[in-house]
Amino acid sequence: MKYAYFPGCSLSSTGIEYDLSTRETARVLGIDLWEIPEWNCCGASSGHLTDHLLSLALPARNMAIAEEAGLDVAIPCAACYARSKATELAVSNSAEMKQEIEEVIERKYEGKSKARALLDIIANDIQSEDVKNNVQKELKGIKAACYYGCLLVRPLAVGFDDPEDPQSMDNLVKSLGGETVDWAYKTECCGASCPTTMPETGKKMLERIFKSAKDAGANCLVTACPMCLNNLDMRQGQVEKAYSEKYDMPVFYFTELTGLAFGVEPTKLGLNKHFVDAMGLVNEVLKADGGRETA
Amino acid sequence: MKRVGVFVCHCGSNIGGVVDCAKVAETAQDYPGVVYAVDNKYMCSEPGQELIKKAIKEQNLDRVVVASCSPRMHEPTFRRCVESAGMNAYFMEMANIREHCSWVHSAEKDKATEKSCDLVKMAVAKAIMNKPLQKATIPVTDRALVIGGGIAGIQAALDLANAGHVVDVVEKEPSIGGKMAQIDKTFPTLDCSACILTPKMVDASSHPNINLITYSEVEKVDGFVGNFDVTIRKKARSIDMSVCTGCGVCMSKCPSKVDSEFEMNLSKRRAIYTPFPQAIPNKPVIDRDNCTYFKTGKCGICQKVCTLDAIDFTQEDELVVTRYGAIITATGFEQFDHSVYGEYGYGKYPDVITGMHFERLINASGPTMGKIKRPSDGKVPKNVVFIKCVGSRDEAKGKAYCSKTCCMYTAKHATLVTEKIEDSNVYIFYMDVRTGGKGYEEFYNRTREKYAAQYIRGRVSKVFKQGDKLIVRGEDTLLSRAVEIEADMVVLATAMVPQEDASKLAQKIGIGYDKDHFFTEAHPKLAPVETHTQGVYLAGACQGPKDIPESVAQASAAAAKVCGLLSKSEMLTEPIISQVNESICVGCGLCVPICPYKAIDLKTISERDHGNIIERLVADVNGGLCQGCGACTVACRSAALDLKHFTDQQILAEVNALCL
Amino acid sequence: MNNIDLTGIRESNNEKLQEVIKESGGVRPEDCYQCGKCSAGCPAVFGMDNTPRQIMRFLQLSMVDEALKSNTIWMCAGCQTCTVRCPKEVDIARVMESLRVLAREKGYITEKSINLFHELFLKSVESTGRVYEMGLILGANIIGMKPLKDAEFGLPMISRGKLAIIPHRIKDNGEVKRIFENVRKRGAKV
Amino acid sequence: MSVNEVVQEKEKEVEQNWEPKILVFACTWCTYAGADLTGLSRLQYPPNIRILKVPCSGRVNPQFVIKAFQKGVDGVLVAGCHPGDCHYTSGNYFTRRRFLLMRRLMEYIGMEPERFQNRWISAAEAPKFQQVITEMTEEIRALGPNRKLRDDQW
Ligand SMILES: Cc1cc2nc3c(=O)[nH]c(=O)nc-3n(C[C@H](O)[C@H](O)[C@H](O)COP(=O)(O)OP(=O)(O)OC[C@H]3O[C@@H](n4cnc5c(N)ncnc54)[C@H](O)[C@@H]3O)c2cc1C
Ligand SMILES: Cc1cc2nc3c(=O)[nH]c(=O)nc-3n(C[C@H](O)[C@H](O)[C@H](O)COP(=O)(O)OP(=O)(O)OC[C@H]3O[C@@H](n4cnc5c(N)ncnc54)[C@H](O)[C@@H]3O)c2cc1C
Ligand code: SF4
Ligand code: SF4
Ligand code: SF4
Ligand code: SF4
Ligand code: SF4
Ligand code: SF4
Ligand code: SF4
Ligand code: SF4
Repeated sequence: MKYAYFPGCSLSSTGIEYDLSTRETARVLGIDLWEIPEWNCCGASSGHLTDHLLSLALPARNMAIAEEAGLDVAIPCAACYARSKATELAVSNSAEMKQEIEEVIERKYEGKSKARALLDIIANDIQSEDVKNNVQKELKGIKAACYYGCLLVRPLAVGFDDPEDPQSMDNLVKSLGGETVDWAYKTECCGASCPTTMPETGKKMLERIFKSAKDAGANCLVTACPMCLNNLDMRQGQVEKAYSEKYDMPVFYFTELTGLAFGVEPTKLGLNKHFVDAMGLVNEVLKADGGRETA
Repeated sequence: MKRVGVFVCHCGSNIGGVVDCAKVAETAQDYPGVVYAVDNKYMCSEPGQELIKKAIKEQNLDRVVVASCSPRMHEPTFRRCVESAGMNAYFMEMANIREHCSWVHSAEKDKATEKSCDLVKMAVAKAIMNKPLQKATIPVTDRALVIGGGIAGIQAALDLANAGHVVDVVEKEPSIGGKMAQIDKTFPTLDCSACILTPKMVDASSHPNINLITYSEVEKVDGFVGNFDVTIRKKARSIDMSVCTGCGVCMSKCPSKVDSEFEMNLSKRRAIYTPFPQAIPNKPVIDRDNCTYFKTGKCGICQKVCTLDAIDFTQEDELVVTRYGAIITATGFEQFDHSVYGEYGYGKYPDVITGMHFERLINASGPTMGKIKRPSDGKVPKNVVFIKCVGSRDEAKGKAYCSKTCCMYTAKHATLVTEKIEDSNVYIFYMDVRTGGKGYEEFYNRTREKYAAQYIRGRVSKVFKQGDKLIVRGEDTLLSRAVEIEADMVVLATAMVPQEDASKLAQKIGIGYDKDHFFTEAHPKLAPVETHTQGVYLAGACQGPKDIPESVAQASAAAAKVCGLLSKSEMLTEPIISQVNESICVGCGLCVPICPYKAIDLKTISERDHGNIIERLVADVNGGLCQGCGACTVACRSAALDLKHFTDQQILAEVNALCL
Repeated sequence: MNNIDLTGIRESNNEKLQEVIKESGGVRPEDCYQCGKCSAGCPAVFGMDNTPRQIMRFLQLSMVDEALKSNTIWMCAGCQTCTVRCPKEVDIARVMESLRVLAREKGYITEKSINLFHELFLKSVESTGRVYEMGLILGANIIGMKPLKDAEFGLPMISRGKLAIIPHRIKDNGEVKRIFENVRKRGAKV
Repeated sequence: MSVNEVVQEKEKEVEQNWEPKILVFACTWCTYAGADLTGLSRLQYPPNIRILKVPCSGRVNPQFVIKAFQKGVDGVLVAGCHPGDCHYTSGNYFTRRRFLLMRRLMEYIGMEPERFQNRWISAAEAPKFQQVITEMTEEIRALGPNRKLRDDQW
């Protein structure tokens, strides 16, 4: 199984753990990731919020390079995925759009190379049996609130799962031996760049997510998006302060959990890089299995 | 050569004041075939008609053209007139020189006269080509079929039976009663549904003219108005109806329990059951899919306990064919399946229920004995949220139309919550409140004023569980603020949709249905209970969302129409129908889908061809169904179809006459 | 509160409205029946001065300037919840997007900091091919005259190896710059 | 004067007195009734039309129209119930489809497609009937006599 890999800007900085754990997970599962050489930023929400054509053209260059290599593109970041998918669909649905985009990027792109969400590949393409067979440490003690955010499954044409009650990530966590909770904020927006630009609004949006997850009995959140993780992880303390409430809710990338279950060293996955301490829960999981303790 | 007589009418000065009628008559003398032409003050008057009759005899006429007013006015008059002189009625043609000439060209007398001449010439040309046609008679079977035994079907059957006609009611469930049997109280008066429905059910079952054929379905419909041959499948009941007394012992002993459809799965029934205690007929059926005996061959307890030996596991479905003069479809509706609403929990939250669940919850004989308890934990809810227009008025997930009854039944439910639960709060999310009907607006206002229901204008965006509460989030569009309610129970006013198999039934009967699969009426205003298929009528919610008063009114209207049809032993059929020239029909079938009345079928004929018998397909027009529109004639590339009285030849003769 | 004079409002604003409709790919404001489902589900509605439904209402009444001047269009996070749930299949997220584009063109930027963030973001993409997050955070705060906002995260980020101090630059022979140029040639204001 | 000249003279005379002749196929239920109402309301229109009653506009075979043109009619109008109001449910949908094909055919053979028109006129639309007839008469008058098909035939 070989994919062109588009990590996106976040994964080389704020989302470094996502990149690390993605590569580890792919290695175990035998997925060959070929990083698109000299890929450019997809423009994420800023392009999309600013100019329609630009928002399609930026991802198109990356997709074009992948198409030259004859590969579909695996994309971990939900925002990058949504933008790239939108480009793929725009090009395949309209010959006019295809031409305009090709003129703008000065390359050929026919929509043959498909944008694929990494979660979709790992949770849905790979048989859960194959995943289970690679599990070395069952994730006993993980009670995850799987948080899909808004971009991964919306709108319907882009999403690969149900927009109101998606299950891909839940099923994946379950095949790793963890538990998941049924909760209501799975696909509610985390505020995207809102917490940076409009902190008060942003905090309120986050507060509801933490509260709902906690009330549902979760002890951690799992995401597939660096923007979501940053908001949920980095700002959790701020929100706790503002609402005088303790959540203590480590936030994982789903790839960190696969990596962990596949027996990868936690530091190799970047699990020590989180703002809300994740190692406590990680160690509990490892211990529960009678495994070793890591610092 | 035909002998045509032309009669030009002055209509007092109506025509004569503009058109030079004498000149028209004189000109007509020269038209091919015309042997006699006169003008007269009033053709439709006694003397005018006498003039025609006399001329027919004296001039030995075999065609008559009357140039006068519109045929929409006096065609029947002149047809009768020539008929009484022994001529075939269809040998008479009219030229409309009043509405289409003198009245619209009053200032241009010469031109009007010239035009009148042309119109007469066209009519003469057509008349010469006319063929004698006879109105045929077909026998009418004095027996009606009602499909569906809800309130609409019951009402129609009672009206027909009281008028002296024999009626069969086919109901697919083990009992008649329909949705009204499930409803607790009825708006706008809040009288108890059972109190007004069950007497009607009993009347229907005891009426000597009514046969209830329950647990049965229509399999096939052949024939046409007056003579429908209907095949009915009587599903095996596994009970000998002639022996069973309905004592109910079997039902109490049956060990196999399943969800009760009648109780909206809120309680259980047995595998041998009647849907509800007042069922009619009050004799059980065995639900074979859930009976242990039918699944494993073991059990048979019911058979053992039945002292009358009424249980018969060997019964088989029975097909009966009966002839009916008319059919009323009254198959009603179903509730929209709201599990497509992910944002309302995909139908997974037990405390998010539909209006019909709610009816069962407040019904004194329902699963909770009329105490409103929420399904998840049996707690009495304090905050109840109603969401209207679920599935209705929602093009993205449901149906574009308004279901018409839910505004009213939601108001009803709100009053009942407030009456039954002390300190309860009712919130109703609505987009519009539609209360067209006598006493309806007053009812709604009482709900707000006296029962203090909170009406919130907005569509709910999401319902989700938080602990044991359901959080309902919507916008109060009048305040432009998002609002949230912590509800104990949420009731969805789900859309009324036709029965799942409605389109299939429509195809069997040969009636139309709209894109939502409601049956289509012949005309939305002036023929609301008729269908395009003569002899088939509609009643109740199968034609579109309707409440009980409307369903009953429509049922009585349909019954009146059927009475009109069945009151005579024969009916006349219009002879202006399409005909197939079998010798040139190639059996391509292009005409078949064109006919809006499904009057054309292909049939096989045998022919002698050089001494061999060969079989081939040809089109066959059913005279009972054809309405004479002529659409098929144009579709036929072989020109094998023609419309009587408006044949290609006749129309071309008119065209030629105009031009030469 | 002032009265709104609706007389002739359609005629005088028709051109602007057509622009919005064109920019949003042919959305029809009259399809909206003002049910509010979009607004109730919108995660950002708390910070908006008008609900998304009211934006649609402005458009229905051809009050395009009111829509363009509302902070709603800047608060919108583009999450599409509204679009997915709208019973009338109105693509509101797309409407928001196109209103932002038009508002920038017309210089109606009610939420300067949000706009600024997006501008800096794209500037970074244009000059380096990728996003330089450190610069983005600092830049947004400094130019936005809130130098200390979010500063608390700066050091911990760097220490966790999550923020590069020096921007990453791709070797694309100016391809990305040309994408921006080509888009500008087609009338984009970026 | 030669025979030829006589014929030409005669034709000129005919040309000068030429009045458009328009054949109207009207469906019984809507347009024919609408024309009756125009009369009942005494609304005046040019006397150039001749109405031929058919049960439904769907009965009109394009062959009739071609024949009419061949025989020298200058314009043909097919009129029936509004879409959705057809007495026979769907007849006028067929009419509409055939009408489009017919126009294309006419363009193909080089005839002004305006000579053939198709309108929906209900039983209540007397003013519309009046207007349609008045306008069509003027249009055909402006086009002049129909020669194409007629001449082709001779
Ligand atoms: C929650 C709720 C509350 C309501 N409350 C009120 C109220 O208070 N007042 C009021 O006026 N109206 C009320 N209504 C509306 C009322 O239920 C309908 O107007 C009424 O039931 C319509 O009657 P019907 O006979 O047309 O259809 P139905 O009641 O649906 O009866 C149709 C019958 O046909 C049978 N059938 C279906 N298909 C076939 C087939 N193929 N062959 C044989 N039989 C078939 C069905 O089994 C059923 O018995 C309410 C509706 C709902 C959903
Ligand atoms: C502005 C307006 C627009 C409408 N538009 C529509 C529409 O688009 N579609 C629609 O479906 N409906 C429409 N309606 C409703 C429609 O007009 C009525 O449904 C319909 O006319 C009712 O018919 P009727 O025969 O019951 O009553 P009427 O039409 O009122 O007929 C009653 C007749 O009885 C006569 N009469 C009264 N008293 C006596 C007496 N004591 N003795 C003898 N004769 C008497 C009256 O003179 C009259 O001729 C509209 C109504 C209005 C007001
Ligand atoms: S089948 Fe027998 S036991 Fe059952 S109700 Fe009928 S008579 Fe009674
Ligand atoms: S045989 Fe079937 S119906 Fe009879 S008692 Fe047993 S399970 Fe019930
Ligand atoms: S009757 Fe009322 S609740 Fe029902 S669909 Fe119509 S408007 Fe909505
Ligand atoms: S009174 Fe007339 S206008 Fe008012 S709500 Fe009722 S139907 Fe509509
Ligand atoms: S004339 Fe009309 S109704 Fe009769 S068979 Fe032909 S298409 Fe059907
Ligand atoms: S009547 Fe004409 S169209 Fe119909 S099957 Fe025969 S040849 Fe075909
Ligand atoms: S959800 Fe759709 S119809 Fe409802 S207010 Fe929003 S845009 Fe309008
Ligand atoms: S796309 Fe914008 S307006 Fe729509 S729900 Fe998301 S944040 Fe709100």
